Amino acid sequence: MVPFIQLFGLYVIFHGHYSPGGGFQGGVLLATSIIVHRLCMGYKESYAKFPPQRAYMIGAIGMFLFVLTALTPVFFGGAFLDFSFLPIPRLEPAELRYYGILIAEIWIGIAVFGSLLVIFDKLTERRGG
Amino acid sequence: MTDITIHYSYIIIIILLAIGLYGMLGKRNLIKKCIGLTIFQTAIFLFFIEGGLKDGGTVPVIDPSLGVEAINYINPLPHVMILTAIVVSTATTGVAMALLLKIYRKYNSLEEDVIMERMKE
Amino acid sequence: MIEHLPALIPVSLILFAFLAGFLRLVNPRLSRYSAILGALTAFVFSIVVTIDVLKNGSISYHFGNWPPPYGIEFVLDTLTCFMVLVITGIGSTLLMFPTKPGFMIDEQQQSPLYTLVLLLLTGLCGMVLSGDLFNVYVFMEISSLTTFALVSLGGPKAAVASFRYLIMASIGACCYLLGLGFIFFTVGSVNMADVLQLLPAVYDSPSIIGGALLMITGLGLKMALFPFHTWLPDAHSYAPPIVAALLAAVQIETSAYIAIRLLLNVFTPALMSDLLPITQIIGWLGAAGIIFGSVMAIAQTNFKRMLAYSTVAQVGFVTLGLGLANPLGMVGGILHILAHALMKSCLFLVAGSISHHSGITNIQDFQGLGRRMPWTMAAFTVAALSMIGIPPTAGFFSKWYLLLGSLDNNNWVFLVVILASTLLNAIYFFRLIEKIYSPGDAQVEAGTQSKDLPKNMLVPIIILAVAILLMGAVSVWLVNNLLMPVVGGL
Amino acid sequence: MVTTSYMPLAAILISLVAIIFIIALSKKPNLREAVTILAAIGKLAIILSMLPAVLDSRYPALNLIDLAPGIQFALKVDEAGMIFALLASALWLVTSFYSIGYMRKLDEKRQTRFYASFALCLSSTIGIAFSANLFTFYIFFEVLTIATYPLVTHEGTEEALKAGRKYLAYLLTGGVVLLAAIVYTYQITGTLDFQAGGILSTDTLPFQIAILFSLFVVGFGFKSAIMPLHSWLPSAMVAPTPVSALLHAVAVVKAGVFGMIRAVGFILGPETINSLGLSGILSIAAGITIIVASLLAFHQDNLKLRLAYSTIGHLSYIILGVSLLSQAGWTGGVMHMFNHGVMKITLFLCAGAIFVAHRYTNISQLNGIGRKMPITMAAFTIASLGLAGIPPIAGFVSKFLIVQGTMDNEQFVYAAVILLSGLLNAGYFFPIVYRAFFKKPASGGGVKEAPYLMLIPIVVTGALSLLLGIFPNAIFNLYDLASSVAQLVMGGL
Repeated sequence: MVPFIQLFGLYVIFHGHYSPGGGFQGGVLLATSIIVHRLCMGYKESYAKFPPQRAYMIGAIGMFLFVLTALTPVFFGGAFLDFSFLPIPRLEPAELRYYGILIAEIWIGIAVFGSLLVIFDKLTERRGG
Repeated sequence: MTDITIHYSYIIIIILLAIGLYGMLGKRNLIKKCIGLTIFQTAIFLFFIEGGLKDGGTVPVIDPSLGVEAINYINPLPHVMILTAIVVSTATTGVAMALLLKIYRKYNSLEEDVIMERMKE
Repeated sequence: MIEHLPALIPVSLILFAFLAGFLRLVNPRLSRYSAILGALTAFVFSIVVTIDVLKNGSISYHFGNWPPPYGIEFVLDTLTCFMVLVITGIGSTLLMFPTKPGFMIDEQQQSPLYTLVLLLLTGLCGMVLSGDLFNVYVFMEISSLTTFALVSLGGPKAAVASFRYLIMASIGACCYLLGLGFIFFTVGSVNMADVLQLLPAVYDSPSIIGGALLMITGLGLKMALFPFHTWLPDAHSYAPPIVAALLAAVQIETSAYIAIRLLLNVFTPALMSDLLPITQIIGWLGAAGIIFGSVMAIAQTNFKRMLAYSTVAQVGFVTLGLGLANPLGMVGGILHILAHALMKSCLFLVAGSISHHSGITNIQDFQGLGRRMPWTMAAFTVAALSMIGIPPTAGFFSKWYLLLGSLDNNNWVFLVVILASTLLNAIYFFRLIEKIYSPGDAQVEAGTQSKDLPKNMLVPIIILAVAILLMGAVSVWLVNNLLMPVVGGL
Repeated sequence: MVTTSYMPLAAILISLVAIIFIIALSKKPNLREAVTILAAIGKLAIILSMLPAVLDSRYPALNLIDLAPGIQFALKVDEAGMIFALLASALWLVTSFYSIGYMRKLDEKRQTRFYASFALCLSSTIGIAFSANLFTFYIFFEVLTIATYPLVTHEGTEEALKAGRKYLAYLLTGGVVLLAAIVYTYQITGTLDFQAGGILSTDTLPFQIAILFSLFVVGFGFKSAIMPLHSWLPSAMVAPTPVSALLHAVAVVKAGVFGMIRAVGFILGPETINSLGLSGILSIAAGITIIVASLLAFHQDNLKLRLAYSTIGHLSYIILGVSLLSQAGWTGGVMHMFNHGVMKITLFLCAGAIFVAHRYTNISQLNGIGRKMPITMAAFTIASLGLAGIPPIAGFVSKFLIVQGTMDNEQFVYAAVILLSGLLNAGYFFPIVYRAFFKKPASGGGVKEAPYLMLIPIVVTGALSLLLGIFPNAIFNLYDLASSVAQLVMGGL
């Protein structure tokens, strides 16, 4: 059941612009897929498949890359989130914006996925601490 | 009183706000305070969504049949704002939960007055 | 590259926040330096932007090139530059204060302190820069979330205080959002400049007044204005010193700045005062806050709680300036933000170093500290004098403008309140100075030769103390170029 | 006519620089003392160098930076400022010699802090003398209050701390009231610069002038110890003698009176005050203070307390002279500021010498002290005669002028007050002199004077008060300065 949720999550991320959804919702769906996996499979096996440490990494990298992609147009003269100045040559501005936002959405999705998972793991930690 | 029915949604929002506020301030248990907070926030989101409604408008995604005039689409802007507000409220609840965890580990109780005495020593 | 600077200030902070986060896993020392570097780059950026704004007027920076009413917009006029300079400047000085983990915060493993601090600075810069009301809300939430986490670093007691702070601040933020909703649905746009034009046409409708009131109360909660200040003393006294300094100096003031920005740009005072005397109410609340805060501060025995209560009083000053709603009063209020930021951060750092150095937090046993920690106590005296408002220091100048402002309004009560607060501050600060420099018991005399703080703890404190002294001369330049053009229009 | 020169700034900075050296050399006492003396000589030299310029009214002035829109941190040396500066710097030189002897003899602890705050007080006093507008005046005024605090609480005993607390409470409230006055003047007139004859334009409403006048009088009243606001002065006597000598006879208290002169003469202006008859109130207050203070001085057994009350009395002399709004009254008042400073400091120095040599503090113990300390008691007698207004000594000159001032305006009541107080002064000083010379000393032993370092200053001040009595225009040609101040201010009337 888990892979299906993940697939649906990815679909939501990719078709965010003109259908309801987008980076944030997609990320939440992905996170829920892992959480569902955690709940039903128990911790030992689920941690093996998807250790919390990796979730933390994914969250951080996702956010970092999002900021970087948003920054790239700045180096090429555009405004902060203005993807029409992306370096890909042959596409005109409108399409460029489309792809730019798509890339940004992906990174947001991953970032949200990672961070929500971290929240869940932190709350359910076993050891005292 | 006639137009009370039109504004029924406002009344619900006000009730929710009252519940949320009471939950946050009235209740002793910290978890109940968090629940009160979330109710309060959702009430506000409802207000925003309700504000953007137009009777007869469809989902704000352009489909060729309906053409482009704004009249038959509901106003998308509040929805977008609420999207961010939801992100914020989840983050706040996340932080609140982490705090509660820490308090619970130290004072192993979530009743505010119990914690207060334990804090005294 | 220059015209992108407004966006780069918060973004550079975010980048360095992540950098500090990664480096923390590698080696703690590196993460501290990267944090300081981050804050300093932001500071340099803000200086460049200020020069740019001074030369050719205010910049408005559209995100993603969408024109204002739709896209998010950063508006930078001279007042914003003043605030950004204050935030990044104070932030970088405070970051220099070394908090070796486990040294002031009882966190066993590495505490993500630096990432959180940088994120807080991002939130604050965003709040100040953004010209869009909803954007202010988003950045406000970012900064308050990081504040909850930072306050809770100070151990279990701080966690309880931070939770109470969370509840109050979230109510505040939601009120702000609700008020925003009211305004948005009547006016149709959220951008500040837009709302300014659209408002007069429709300003007598109840929803506008309701919206404005809600937004002001929301901000009041955030900046611990008099009736809503209950969370402040616990939050500030349990938090670790560098956090308390940062909170008191910058976080509180930014929400006060947003209230000023609202009054100035969105609901012009003329509209406010005749419909619903919001400015008068705020002014009176501020005055009450001053008296209440100072009196409570006198009653405290714990040093940090005393400082927390005096913060409540100082916020009262800023709101008083706001309540006067005339150019001089406003300038006084804003100048007080800078003065208070300098003074309070220096005092909190001194408090932190005392509690670390000799474990004293209670005022009674401040005996003869002057002998043991001469330099720290010298800085403390400078900051204390400036809090009281003795001329050469910064505190005096903001009081000077506030006094002039209140006289322009022939508001004698405010005048008396400000003067009375000078005396009240004098009482609870001289009580300390007297103890510090009096020899008292012989043990202090003979026992300890003056081993002062390690170098890297002293540097930020001294910088702040010197800044307090210098601010007097600089204040005129600040007022004429940065504040007057914006505030003058009232 | 104003000439820009950096002299006034140099006069202020010289002692600030000295502070740094004093702190640096805290381990080596002799070097540290040398620095204080050098700074004192330097300051006196700078001020004297400006004297000729001021005499033919070429005032050296200097605008440093502007502190607020329309207000600069400006210095200007005029006659009144010159008199006060001369007084403060000359007596600082004398007292620094004296305090070296005093401190060494009683081996007080924390001497570095003592000298550093002493130098800071002096630089702020000179600052007060030379400030060109009320804003700069207020800055130095507050710095003076803060700088004198460590001196008052030098002993560190509980009693000293209580005195310090009282001292601060009074003077800070005074400062706050003064700030209200300054802000109000700025709001009414838009400028704070001192101009002889006052800056209040004629169209200011009478009630505004009344409020302003009362704020100024109360604000300065604290510092110049007018009757109801005086009680911090006697309690501050707990400080070591050099402190009470210089500060409470010269610097702090005179700053208050100097402020009063500035306010009455240069801000409110004689015409406006006279038009509302306010000067009457001020002179009544001064008259009452003179009488009551002299009466209180009668039954003070402690020598320093008696001197403190006599200081309160004599300060009101100056205020009375100023409030008479007549040419002679002003000259007398301003001159009395100088003469009283010189005479009172001699008395304080003698009191300190007696304390150092024999540990006597109360008058009852002074039987036959004249035989033991002939030189000190001789100077004491000269100074007390002067204070009582006996001809050959300085006090007489200024008292005579003030009486003449009262005659000009036909206020005979005040003439009677001054003459009566002359008698009262005699009343509480002569018993001491009589007891010193004509009573048999309780314990035997030959002549036992205070150390030389303390004796020379006493002799110098005694001689100075005598000299000024005979030719008032002697070294500092005091008379010309005072009369030109009076001429300037009272020009209109």
